[in-house]
Amino acid sequence: TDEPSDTAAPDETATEDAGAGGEEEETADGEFFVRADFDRQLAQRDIEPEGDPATPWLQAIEPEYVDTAEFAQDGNTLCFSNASVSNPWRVTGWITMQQQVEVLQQQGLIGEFRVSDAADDDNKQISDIQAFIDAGDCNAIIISPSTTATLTPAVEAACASGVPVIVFDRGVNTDCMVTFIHPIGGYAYGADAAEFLVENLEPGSTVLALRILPGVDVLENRWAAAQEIFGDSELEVLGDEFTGGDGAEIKNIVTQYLQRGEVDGIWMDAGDGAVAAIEAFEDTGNDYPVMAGEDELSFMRKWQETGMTAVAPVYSNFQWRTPILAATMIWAGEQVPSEWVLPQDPITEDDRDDFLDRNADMPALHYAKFGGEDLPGFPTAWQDR
Amino acid sequence: MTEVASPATTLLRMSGIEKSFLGVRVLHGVDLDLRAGEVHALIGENGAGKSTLMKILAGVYQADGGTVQLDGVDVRFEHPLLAQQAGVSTVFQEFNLLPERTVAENVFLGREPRRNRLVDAGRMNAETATLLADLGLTWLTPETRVRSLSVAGQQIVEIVKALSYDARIISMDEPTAALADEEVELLYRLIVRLKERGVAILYVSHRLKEIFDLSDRVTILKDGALVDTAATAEITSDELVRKMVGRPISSFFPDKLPGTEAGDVRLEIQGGGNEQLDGIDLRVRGGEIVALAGLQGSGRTEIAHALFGVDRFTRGTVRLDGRPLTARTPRQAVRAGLALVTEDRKGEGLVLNQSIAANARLVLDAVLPRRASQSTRRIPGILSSLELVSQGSGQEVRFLSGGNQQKVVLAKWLATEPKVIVLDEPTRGIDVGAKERVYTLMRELSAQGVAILMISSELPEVLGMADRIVVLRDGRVAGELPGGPGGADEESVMALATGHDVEEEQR
Amino acid sequence: MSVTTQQPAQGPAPQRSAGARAGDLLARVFGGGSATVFALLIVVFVAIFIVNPSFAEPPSLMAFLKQAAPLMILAIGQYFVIVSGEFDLSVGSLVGAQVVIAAALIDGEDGRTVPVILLMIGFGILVGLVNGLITTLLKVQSFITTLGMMLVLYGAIRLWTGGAPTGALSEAFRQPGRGGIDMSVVRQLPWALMILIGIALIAVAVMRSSYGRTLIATGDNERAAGFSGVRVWRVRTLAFVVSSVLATLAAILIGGYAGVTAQVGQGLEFTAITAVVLGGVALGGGRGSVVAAMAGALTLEALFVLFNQLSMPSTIRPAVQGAIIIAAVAYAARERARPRHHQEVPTQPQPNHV
Amino acid sequence: MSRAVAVTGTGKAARRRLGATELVWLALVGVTVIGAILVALDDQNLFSIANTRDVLSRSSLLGFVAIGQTLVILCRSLDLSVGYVMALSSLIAATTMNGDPARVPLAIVAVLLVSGAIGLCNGLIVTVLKVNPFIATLGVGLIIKGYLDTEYQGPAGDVPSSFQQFGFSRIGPIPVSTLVMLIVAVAGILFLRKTRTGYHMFAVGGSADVARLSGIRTGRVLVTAHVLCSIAAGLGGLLIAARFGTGSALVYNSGYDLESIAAVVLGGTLLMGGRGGIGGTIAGVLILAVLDTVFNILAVDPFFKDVLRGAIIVAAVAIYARRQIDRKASRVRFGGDGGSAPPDPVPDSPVPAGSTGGAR
Ligand SMILES: Nc1ncnc2c1ncn2[C@@H]1O[C@H](COP(=O)(O)OP(=O)(O)OP(=O)(O)O)[C@@H](O)[C@H]1O
Ligand SMILES: Nc1ncnc2c1ncn2[C@@H]1O[C@H](COP(=O)(O)OP(=O)(O)OP(=O)(O)O)[C@@H](O)[C@H]1O
Ligand SMILES: [Mg+2]
Ligand SMILES: [Mg+2]
Repeated sequence: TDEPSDTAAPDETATEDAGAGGEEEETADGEFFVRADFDRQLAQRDIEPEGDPATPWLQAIEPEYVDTAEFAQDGNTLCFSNASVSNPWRVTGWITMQQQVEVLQQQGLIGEFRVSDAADDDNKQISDIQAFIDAGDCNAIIISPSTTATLTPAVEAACASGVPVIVFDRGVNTDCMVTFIHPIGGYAYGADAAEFLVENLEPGSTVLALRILPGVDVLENRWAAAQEIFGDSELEVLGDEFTGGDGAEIKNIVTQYLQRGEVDGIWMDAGDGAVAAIEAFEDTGNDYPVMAGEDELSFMRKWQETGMTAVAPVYSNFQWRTPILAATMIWAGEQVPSEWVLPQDPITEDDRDDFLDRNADMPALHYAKFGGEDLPGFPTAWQDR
Repeated sequence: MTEVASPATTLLRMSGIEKSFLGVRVLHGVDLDLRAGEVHALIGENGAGKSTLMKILAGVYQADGGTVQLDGVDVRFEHPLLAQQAGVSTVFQEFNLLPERTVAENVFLGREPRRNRLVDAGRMNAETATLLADLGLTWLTPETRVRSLSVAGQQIVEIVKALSYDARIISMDEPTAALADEEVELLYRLIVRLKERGVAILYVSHRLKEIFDLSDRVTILKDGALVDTAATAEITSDELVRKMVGRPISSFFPDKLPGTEAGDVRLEIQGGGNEQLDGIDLRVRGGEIVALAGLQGSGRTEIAHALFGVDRFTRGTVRLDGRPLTARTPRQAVRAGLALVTEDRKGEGLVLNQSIAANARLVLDAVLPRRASQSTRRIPGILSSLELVSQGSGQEVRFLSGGNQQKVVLAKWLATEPKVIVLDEPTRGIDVGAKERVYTLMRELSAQGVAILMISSELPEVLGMADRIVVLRDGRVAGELPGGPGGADEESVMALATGHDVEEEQR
Repeated sequence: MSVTTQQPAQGPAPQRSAGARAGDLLARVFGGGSATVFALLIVVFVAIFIVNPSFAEPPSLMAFLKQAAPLMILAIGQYFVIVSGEFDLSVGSLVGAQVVIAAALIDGEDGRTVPVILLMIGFGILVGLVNGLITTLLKVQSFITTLGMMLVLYGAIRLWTGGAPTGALSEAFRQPGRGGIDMSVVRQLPWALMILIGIALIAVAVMRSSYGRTLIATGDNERAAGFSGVRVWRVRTLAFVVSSVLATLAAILIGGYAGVTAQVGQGLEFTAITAVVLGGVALGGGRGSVVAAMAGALTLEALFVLFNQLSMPSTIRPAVQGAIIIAAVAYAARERARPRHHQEVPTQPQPNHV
Repeated sequence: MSRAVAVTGTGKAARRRLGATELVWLALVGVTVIGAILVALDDQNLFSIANTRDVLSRSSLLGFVAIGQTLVILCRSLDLSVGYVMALSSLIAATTMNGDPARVPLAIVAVLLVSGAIGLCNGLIVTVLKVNPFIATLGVGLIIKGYLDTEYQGPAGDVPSSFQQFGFSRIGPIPVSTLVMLIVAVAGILFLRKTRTGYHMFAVGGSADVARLSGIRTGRVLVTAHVLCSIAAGLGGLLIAARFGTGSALVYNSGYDLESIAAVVLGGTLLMGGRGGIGGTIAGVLILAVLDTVFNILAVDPFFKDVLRGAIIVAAVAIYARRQIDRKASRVRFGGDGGSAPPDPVPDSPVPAGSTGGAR
């Protein structure tokens, strides 16, 4: 993967300057804007991660290693409580994870791989975790929490049972787990997108923000960061709309905004349905906007096809491999970072075509930085899922 | 509890009662008074306003004008509960029971006995049992689910429920409409007991015989206005009918039309049987009216249903115009030329929220859609020949009175030009005028060669209209009697129906 | 009054003037609780035009109708089921499933478009048949049948595609939902609109046919319908099939309009039912017109546009939507308490009896 | 066959068969046995302490909601706002407690009041404004959603660990939350069987007209049912707060509205009201929980779970319906069309076509 984009650097300083003043204004109740986290994440984008760039899922930014000797063991039953596989990003990651498990099972490093899926229901996930604890034969529990705050007590209970706990993707409000694996985070994602728009749009241009759902913390972070950055820019935010990630809804909303006036830029908190947004411009005969989508292939292909000005922020899908590898490392008593921050570099026009080539045979709702090219199941496992 | 009042005490006085529904005046200043210990009959044609008056008394509707006095004190019942608390209870024209609940739960609905604020089911059952025993209804148990009772059984529960209120006034809206003579007897006995207790009874019925058997005074309504209140003993049935209808009815059952003669056998059942029926042999010729008589639950309706494909004959054969007929659905029966006017008008006969026109053409639409458009042209003619009173063919059927609803049902079937028509209780709950219209229609159909099978619980009707009477008992043919003048009399029909000598049974 | 002077009120109907009949028709379409929706529709449109006069320009209106077409088609299908006394909660899932099926089977190849569309329609018919037969023959309340179908479709389709849609839609597939005939004034006359008009005309004709009448009769009183020779199971099953087939057509339009996304179709069943009820069609069956159901759908879509044009914060929109729907349905309920014939025909002389 | 039967009807009662509730519990036993066999084939034990606990703890949350839902469905209404009420309640609970154990009682009172008030709104909209409950509660749900989305951008509040015990601690194999749920269920059963209002709920659901003519204030009864239903959902919200340690708006996305209705119907309560009860509902909830646990143990694909659950719910209700037809009471003529359209559309009377003849 490439270096942290140089586009990020200049804006960052601008943000810091005006930050303190804009804070209250921009994020009304401030619940999802923690300046320290925002600043840290923006800074992390420029830090060279440790480890081999060829295996970004094993890289780590500013790792603080913890000793795991106490968890070293021969048992190799791995338990995974998944929030859900209800969107393409999670589906892609889940396939990658399974492929990774298969490799390690063949090497004898992992025995049984037990999974429960909570279908996005926090309460169900709490029960799922409880069931793993009660079963008593998990040698490690991986948790991908469906919501940060709500899963905290359950994760604490899992830690208390003495089993090594690995949390990835969304976090929890505790540090009892052995390692918490995640890409840089929502602020960085939202900022990558917002900074690109600020940079590529004339002052005074209009931006429409398309969001999936309210109340999902990772998504709220993305938007909070974007608000922070837009607030310091000369761009006019026309509105922020919830779309449920449904293409038809997105197209309706964008069309309606275009009926009211110009839309010069589109900021999205996730790339689902980005193509529908672009088509709204085509169908109403408007010029393409400057657009921030995601490394989802349908968007990237459309981007390439139309040659529009765009960026694909990335919420690194390859993170789904890391917890599996971390579990085997912990069983082996190897050190792991207590907070394992994975790199999260947006795809720009420069490396877009490269990623598209590498994923040429992949389906539309696949993620370019899924990081499974070296796994034996590649490419068929991701193609005919 | 109730103080035994002297017969002269006026318990209730309704005066100048006015009621309009959506701008249509249905009661014009009606006066009515009830004395303790009397049975006061309320009669009038369909739509005359009897039920409306009764519902005002029951607190279901509020009068637009006029006063109600109970014991000389003005009262106004804003809710049925208040009427009940004042000692006025009502058996409504429509069934008012919960099929999924037990007899006791239904009887005490709304005022379940409590102990320590909790419902005392034991006491409720015990009190119901006492009540039932008091009335000699020992075969009914309080814990029985109402759903499992026959129609008559349900009606009895209704009456028991009304009695259980310790009411001083009980109004009954056509309580016998669903009852056969035997059960009517039972009701008579109940009413006599109530009278003895000093209860005032307001009694609505279309059966003149009951009026004369039971009532002390009679109030006649016509088109929502009071015509007269008279002592029953001082009025003849002719007078009554004239006041009610506004004209004399010379002969209640019309004569056969000239040229009516029995033709070939159109409908024939041989050895028909199923779970409820056995060995049914029945023949109806074109131009003939055959009546099926019998007690409640003797299987009359079951025969109609089996013929019509609602249920089935599992044994025996059915022929229509000589061709075997095995209707597995009503649709097949209709196609073969059969029509069934069901006994339950609202539940089985009409789609109440639809217009008169939509109801009248429903069978055509459902079964003969290809013929529908041309056949529907006849419908206006049929409706007007039935003298339907309505506000236009677009009127929703639920706003019609019972008699007019029945006419719509008849029109629906006549539009299909049936070869055989089965009429199950065709005059149940309709007034004399409408009844006469139905009888005339039957004669007209006979004259056209239609075979008519009539099921009826009203013996005069059976005797007056039928050419032959087939009496059922326990799902079998108990015997056949000739109808018409000089034919069977009520006693002989009852004897066959019950399997007893009637005189013996009654006295 | 004697029999001879009796004027059966049936008489007037056939001789009524054309004007009276037109009034009758209007009353039938707009009356009976449906008037509310047309009034609301007008209010919402006027509000939109005031807020944003450019919305009244033909191209904008065409774009709006293109957006609204799928929901209106769904509402027509849902109307058939609701008026027969049932519910169809499976249409949202079915729309989602059909789009996913289309993408997976077409996989971007134009040549497969027609066969796949035929297959989808076949699948729609199958789903409708299963819904209908389980409801009518096995006597499972349709709320539960279609709730089960919703779960089954949701799960099965994701099981098949591994959780997220695969493949891609062809250009040809996308035409009906996205394209149209280019024209001067309106810029583009959308295919979707023409399809909608076609379906609406057919639906109105069907509701006036024998089938439509028996359908409403079944919804009103299935027992009486059965005694009148209506094959209740068949009539209802057909209604479910209509609903599923129209959901399939809506899926073709939605897929065409916006392409494949994982969330497509979600929650559409509730929107469609709301639309139908907003149109004054009674849940429970036997009442309401298909035109009013479509108007309900159009009103909902217009309401969404109005919210947007007013720049109402998007989080608060559900609240406003909920309040408006409750108010409209409550208002219509009051209207319905008045029987419509009293509005049609001025009070006649007191009904006479024989 | 005999006419004694026709008049008295007692014969029918004598050969009364298994009640609906017993049947549901039998179904639960059946599902459990089949589940246990499948689990045993996988070399595990469904009845192990861990798995039993799992079943029980999975049943508590849905249990609360379904108990309330039973009451409204018995009254021939339904409540699609329960998910939103739960979400709102969890937030009110967590933000009121705000980490302070002393504020727990206050929070509980606040939740009960607010959820009760929402139930009151639901009930009044249905009874006074005469809006079909489907639309009324969907609308109220949307209004709450609007409030939640605007007011909360994510989990909020902090539940003190003492109250979290409600969500996590156990007495023997029984989670406290399940125990509380069962206590509420028993209270509900007593309420239905022992109080007048409970009796009247059956009446209102069986026929609102009959109930009114019997002097029951039907509006009040229906409103009571809605209030109790929302309060039960509020209890569910409290449990959520205890389990999450915070309040969460997103609970409304978890589909508890439809799932609770499914559980109630699975529990043998007639969707059109008038018959059923909480006992059956609890069995319905347990069936769903057992399925969940079994699917989890067998690592069934989450999407296949949906397929199976959909199919099982429909199959179960088809079996109940089968019995309904057998018990066909052919010509009972209940109630006129009093003009008050039944809120729930599903007609009960058997179709007089085709199969009915053979069913006798
Ligand atoms: N709820 C109502 N809304 C509108 N009109 C009504 C209503 N109830 C009764 N009517 C009308 O009021 C008139 C009187 O009806 P009512 O039921 O009192 O007659 P009835 O004497 O009991 O007739 P029947 O012998 O058929 O039972 C009829 O014309 C009827 O159509
Ligand atoms: N409501 C009912 N529930 C169950 N069985 C019934 C019911 N009504 C009638 N039956 C049964 O059907 C059989 C035939 O009754 P059927 O109704 O055909 O007789 P009927 O003479 O027509 O009486 P009715 O006057 O009630 O119509 C009887 O044996 C009776 O047990
Ligand atoms: Mg009457
Ligand atoms: Mg009969």
